[in-house]
Amino acid sequence: MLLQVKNLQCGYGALEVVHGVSLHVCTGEIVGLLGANGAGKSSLLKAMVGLLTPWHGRIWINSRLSGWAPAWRSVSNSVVLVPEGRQIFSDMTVRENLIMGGYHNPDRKSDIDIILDRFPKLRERIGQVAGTLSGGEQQMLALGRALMARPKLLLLDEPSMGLAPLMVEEVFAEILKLRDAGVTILLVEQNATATLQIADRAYVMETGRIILEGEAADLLQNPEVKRAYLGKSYKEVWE
Amino acid sequence: MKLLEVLNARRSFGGLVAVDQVSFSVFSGQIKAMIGPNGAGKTTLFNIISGLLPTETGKILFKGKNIHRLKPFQIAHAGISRTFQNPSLFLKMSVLENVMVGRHSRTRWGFIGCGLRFPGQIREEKHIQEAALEQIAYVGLEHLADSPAGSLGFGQRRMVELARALATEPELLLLDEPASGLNPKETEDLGLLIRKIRDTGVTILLVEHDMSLVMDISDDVLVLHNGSVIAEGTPSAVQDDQKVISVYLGKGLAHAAPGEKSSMRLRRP
Amino acid sequence: MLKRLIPIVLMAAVIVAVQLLATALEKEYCLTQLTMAIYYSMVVMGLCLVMGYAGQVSLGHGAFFAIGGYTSAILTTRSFLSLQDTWWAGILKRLHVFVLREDMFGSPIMTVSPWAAFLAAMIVTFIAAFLIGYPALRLKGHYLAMATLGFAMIVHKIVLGSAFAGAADGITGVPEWTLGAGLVITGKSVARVQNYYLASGIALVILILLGNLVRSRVGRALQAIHDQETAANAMGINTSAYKLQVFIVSALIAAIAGVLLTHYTGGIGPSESSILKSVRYVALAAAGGMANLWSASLISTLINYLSLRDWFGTFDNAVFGALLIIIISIAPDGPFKPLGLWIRRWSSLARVRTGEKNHETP
Amino acid sequence: MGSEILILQYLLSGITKGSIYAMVAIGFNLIFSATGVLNFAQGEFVMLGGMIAVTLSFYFPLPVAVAGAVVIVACIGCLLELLFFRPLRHHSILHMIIITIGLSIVIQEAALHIWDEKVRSLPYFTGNEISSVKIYGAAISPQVLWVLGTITVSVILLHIFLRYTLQGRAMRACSSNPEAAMLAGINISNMRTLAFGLSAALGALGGCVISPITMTQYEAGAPLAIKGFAAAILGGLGNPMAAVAGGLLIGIIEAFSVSKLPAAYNDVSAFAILLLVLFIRPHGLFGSPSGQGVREF
Amino acid sequence: ASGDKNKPIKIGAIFSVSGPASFLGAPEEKTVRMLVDKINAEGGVLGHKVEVIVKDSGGSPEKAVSFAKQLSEEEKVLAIIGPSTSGETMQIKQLCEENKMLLISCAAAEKIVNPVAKYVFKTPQKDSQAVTWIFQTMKDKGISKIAVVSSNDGFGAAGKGCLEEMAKPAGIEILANEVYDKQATDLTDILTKVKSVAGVQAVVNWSIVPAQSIVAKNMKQIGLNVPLFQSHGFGNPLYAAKAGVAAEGTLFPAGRLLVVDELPADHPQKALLAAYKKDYESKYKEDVSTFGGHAYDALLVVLEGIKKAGTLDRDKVRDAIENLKGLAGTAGVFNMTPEDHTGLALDAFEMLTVKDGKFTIYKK
Ligand SMILES: Nc1ncnc2c1ncn2[C@@H]1O[C@H](COP(=O)(O)OP(=O)(O)OP(=O)(O)O)[C@@H](O)[C@H]1O
Ligand SMILES: Nc1ncnc2c1ncn2[C@@H]1O[C@H](COP(=O)(O)OP(=O)(O)OP(=O)(O)O)[C@@H](O)[C@H]1O
Ligand SMILES: [Mg+2]
Ligand SMILES: [Mg+2]
Repeated sequence: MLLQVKNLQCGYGALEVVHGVSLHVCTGEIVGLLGANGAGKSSLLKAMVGLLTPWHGRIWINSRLSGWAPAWRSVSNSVVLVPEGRQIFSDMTVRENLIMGGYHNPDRKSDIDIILDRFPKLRERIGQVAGTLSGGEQQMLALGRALMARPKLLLLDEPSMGLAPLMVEEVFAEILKLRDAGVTILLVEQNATATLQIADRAYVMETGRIILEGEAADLLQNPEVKRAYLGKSYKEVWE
Repeated sequence: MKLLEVLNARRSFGGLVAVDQVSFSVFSGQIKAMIGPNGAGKTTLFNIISGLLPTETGKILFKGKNIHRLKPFQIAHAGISRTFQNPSLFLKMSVLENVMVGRHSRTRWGFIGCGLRFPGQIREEKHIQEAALEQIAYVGLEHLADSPAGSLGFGQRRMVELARALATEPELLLLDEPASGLNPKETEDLGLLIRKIRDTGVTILLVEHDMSLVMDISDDVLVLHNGSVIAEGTPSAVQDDQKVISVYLGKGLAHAAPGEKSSMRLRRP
Repeated sequence: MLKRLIPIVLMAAVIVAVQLLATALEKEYCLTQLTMAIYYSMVVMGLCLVMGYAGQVSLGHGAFFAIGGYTSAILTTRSFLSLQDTWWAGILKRLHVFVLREDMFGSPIMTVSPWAAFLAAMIVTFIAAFLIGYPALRLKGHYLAMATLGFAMIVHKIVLGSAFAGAADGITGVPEWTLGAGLVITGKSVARVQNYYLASGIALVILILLGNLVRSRVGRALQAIHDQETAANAMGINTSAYKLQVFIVSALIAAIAGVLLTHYTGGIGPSESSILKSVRYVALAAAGGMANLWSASLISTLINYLSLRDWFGTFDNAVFGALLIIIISIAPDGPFKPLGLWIRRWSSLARVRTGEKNHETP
Repeated sequence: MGSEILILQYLLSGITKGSIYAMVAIGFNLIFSATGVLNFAQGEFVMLGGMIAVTLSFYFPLPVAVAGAVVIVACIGCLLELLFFRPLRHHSILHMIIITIGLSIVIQEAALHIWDEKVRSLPYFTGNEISSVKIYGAAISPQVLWVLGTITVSVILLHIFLRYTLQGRAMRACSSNPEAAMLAGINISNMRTLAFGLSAALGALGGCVISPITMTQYEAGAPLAIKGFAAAILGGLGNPMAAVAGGLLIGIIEAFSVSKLPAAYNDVSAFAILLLVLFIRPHGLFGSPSGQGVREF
Repeated sequence: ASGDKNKPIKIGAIFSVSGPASFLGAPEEKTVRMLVDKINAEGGVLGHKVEVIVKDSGGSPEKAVSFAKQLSEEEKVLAIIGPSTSGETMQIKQLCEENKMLLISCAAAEKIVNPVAKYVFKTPQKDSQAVTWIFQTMKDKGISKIAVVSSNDGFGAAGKGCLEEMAKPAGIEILANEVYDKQATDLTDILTKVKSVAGVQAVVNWSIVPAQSIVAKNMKQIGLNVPLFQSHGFGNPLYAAKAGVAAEGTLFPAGRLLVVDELPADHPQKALLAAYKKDYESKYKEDVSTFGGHAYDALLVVLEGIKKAGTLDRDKVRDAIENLKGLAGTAGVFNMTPEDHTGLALDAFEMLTVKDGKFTIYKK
């Protein structure tokens, strides 16, 4: 088991937003994490990498207890978070952003090329100051930067947000490829349909608690999930 | 009636032409969607219309008057309001205060009046608060009115932004990716809300990547690519346009209904 | 409404209590330094508005204090006796703009009256604040800080290098200022209590006005500018006009404090315009929590008071620096905020505890 | 004295002053690049460097004294960061700046009580009080050449460090977006310590080389910090070369303003020009509009 | 009338022990503390112990005002000595006059005692006398065209005014007149300007700040090889030391404290100066300077006044001080009159020069 979380509670100031969550991710899996706005998904991910100190509960990564280490440690455990809202280094160039992603990676030079091959759009903008990229470009950069660290466990917080449909498709394809390349992925997404299609398992969170979990395919058929998260495809609406 | 008319707008950054001779119009009472790949120049165009960036050529006509030399706040006064792609709420203020700021352009007391608390100013303040609360209720966030905006989740912020924009009583509302960060169910609710807003007489120009929303609510779709318009028309016409499919829609996921076969190619063998 | 009145009434009560206590303990002389400290804290209040609410850092407020003080000092001490016979001096005399009086050594002089000088000081400050604020407020962050600091530097050097401002010696012999209704701003010990109430009264009025302002449409606009200037602009706020207006308002408050203190101490020296002074005001505003008018004015009154009473001797600056570090490290929002927060946290902690128990029995 | 020589002499005199400001400005820039904080205590590092070197020079030869001072002040810089900045959580940039103001005052007072109010200075590195190098008839103290040399070397090294080395880029990343830097695995606390140490060392080195020219006193730091700040801003924050250009420019403006205006106003002209430049170019001569110094606190 | 013998004589002192004028205030404070200890050890004055309350103004006038009020209204001191700078003194001159508080300033500017305020005295020599000495020496050397540079503090401004006023009558022409910042770190630009003016035969520098040594150095560095005259503010061996070889030959008027060894044994100041120098240097391990001497004199004047008046009544003490005659202090021999509240004659000065890094009396 690559990641295990038991009875985790955390929050901001005096406000608790995650009330005792337990979940696990096995090596080689894609695990989806769904939930409405403000359910506490992002907070949970932050706690896993140490950006948020857990108040209670435990986190094991690679069967080693963690969770109280500072956030910069998580990268050396090969756990990398792609945070919500991109968080790129906005006054550095695209190339420098990528280099920073590979801060702990001795092969960062050659890895940059691999990343640029994956995201040709970034190659076009390689010398541009990252803060001036379009929203979608920034999202790609954030993903590329995370990959530079050669993560074993990749925590993705809404990677498809703000991306054009074609790009969403590409990002999801990319996630699958990454899994094939041996990266384990915990995916937080609003695009529940697509998530459940590519994930092996999934959890559903509501107001700080896990309310459902199971095989992705099962959840896809679950009427409750369908009603609350899947909505209708636009084709359906149109026709 | 043409509410907004963009004529030959152009904007470049260094060597990059982000918006290139774009012309289009928005008619009163419409919901018009603007779509296009990442980096196509949609946000830049919004910035031009709302006065944050000057256009290098051409004109922006709002109700027949050229507004392209006006400052953003003057454009807000004229009746155009917007939301931002990255929600930019006033994070240190409460949700209520955020929306109250939206009333700014429709109120008038200045430094002296506010300092001395003239009776008229007190009355106005009360009106501002009532109107703001109404808007908050409209987007369904009454329970959060007093929480600081900085403590909201991403999706909630979008809603507050929408309420704030509505508080300016705009005639034209520009929405930059209002559904990003919302799940499909919430997106559907948003669609209903946008329709409701339109029904109160507000014209809406919308940038969105979520096709379910775009196809659901828009009357007219404009497709931008590399800064130029490549297609314009009804949603159904646009989604069958080969060019649009190839640069923007793709044919995989986006078209997929849940459980549909074509999407299963993504699954591991 | 009532909630707004509570701090005001409380403050007024404290002001009266301090005076009664000082008189009862026969330490009335303490009120002298307290009065001076209150005048200084008025600058901090204005700065709070600019920095805490509108988010514009000004390292130049000492200069506005000095502009106010110097303008009124120059006009009320320079003798225009040689102009006495011109027709317009006659008119001005009739209008009480010029007054005849005796200087320290008994020779007759004709100077501008304090009221007219005050008016002139306000006009000069307004012009200066406009001229520097208009272009400077396009700047942001460190660049704005530097521009205001540069302005303060220029004022300081002009004051130091100009004979009309008394160069390094400053100006002395500034007369008392009869406000009318028996009120006089003067450093004479007989009027000590009166002047203490005058100073605290004016300070309280400024506090109330600023308090009203920040809790209004204008205050929200300023905070919005602070948080997200672009968004504020797009919401219909004329950001540059607001920034300029708030800058001018706070400059005027600083200048008022300068005029008052100059009449109170009977003189002004170039150290009032020094960079150190300007930086000190900023630091005091920050120590008070920046966006917290009450606590900033209390803190700055207290610290200035202790310093003016030579509590720390040669360690005065060291203590100021140390206090600054401690306050900012421990209570960045001002020392009064944590108090409230602790109370709230205690109550919510209690709630969390009971919540915990609930979880353990699923 | 011919007018060309005169002009040259003013120029050299401007360079003398300017090099001093530039030396301080470089240190400003480094901490700024790493943390976004404008360190008001930078002048104090310069003062401490001079004071400690003078004290050490009673016991050791000059090079050892200078090296010793640089090391000690670097340690002080690190220590200050560890004691006063590391424990801070969720503090805004402005708060940190205010803390540096507090530190600057405290360090100054500490120096007053450790040493005293007297001026001190190191001996001239080459030559003595009256020796000068003649350039086309104009004269300049050889110590100025030492200062210029030190600046050149530091700037080149710094530029390479910040733009082309991993650690240097990481330093910039920390100021650009601390949370993201942390997620990339950068220990931002250590980076900040490093930045404080480095810029303290730079300041101290500056304090040593300028000490023979300017002399050192417990109060010498603050005026230097103001000019250094002005130089860094004039050049545009975030770029050590721009800082040097800014420093030299201010020095030269001051020198030439003396030739036309009463000398009492030379600061006035320097700052007036600084303001003008800022009003025309709100991010300094060479700064980028998206740079961090433009961001509000 | 001296009342309760246990009650000490309270004297207030306002010095800028720290801050930009600390090079004045610090030795002043040290001197006063030393002197008070000595006097009390010897039994005090009129049987009373002497208590000095020292306030550190940091050089700010507003603090000086606050402290002056504090000292007179709360501490009810008999007299105030200090402040160190003329700016601060001017700010409290009127205050002391109104409150009938005796003030013995340690600042030099002439306007402190001119016009005369009844309760205000000062101990440093007058600028005009220093200028007289300088111009006399220039005449002897055949110099008639000079440049003046001065610092932008009270001392510099007062001296500059004095030089300008007295030049014409003395037949001296000022060709260049520049003011520099008191915190200046380099002055080559100003001196270049001086050098560019044809015909300058000597430079007069008027300041008390450390920049005096910079003037000396920079003149030599840019090859401005004319005699350098300094004011009596150069009276601190440290400044000569900091200028090193550049200080050689500098001419300046000063009290005799710095050349006490050269004085004849029967000189009225010799014993006092020698004792002060010895005590100070052995107690504080630093060179004595004329600045500390001003505080010495101020305290001396007050105590002598008390002794002479035989009472602690302030007005009587004031009257006594106004009539002090032949009182030897560090700056010279004081002969106060109602018109002259400094009481030092031209002979309080001696023209000094720097030779081999040491101060010595200048001989033509
Ligand atoms: N910095 C913060 N300070 C205080 N409260 C916060 C902060 N960040 C988030 N919260 C609160 O924590 C709760 C959970 O937020 P979180 O961002 O984890 O939700 P989420 O599930 O990721 O939502 P979304 O889908 O909108 O991203 C929200 O109600 C929010 O109000
Ligand atoms: N300030 C700027 N400086 C340089 N380039 C810029 C700037 N702003 C935008 N660009 C570039 O202009 C192009 C258009 O950007 P814009 O933000 O308008 O795209 P968009 O259509 O909104 O994309 P998305 O859907 O990803 O948000 C992008 O390639 C972007 O990199
Ligand atoms: Mg989230
Ligand atoms: Mg966009």
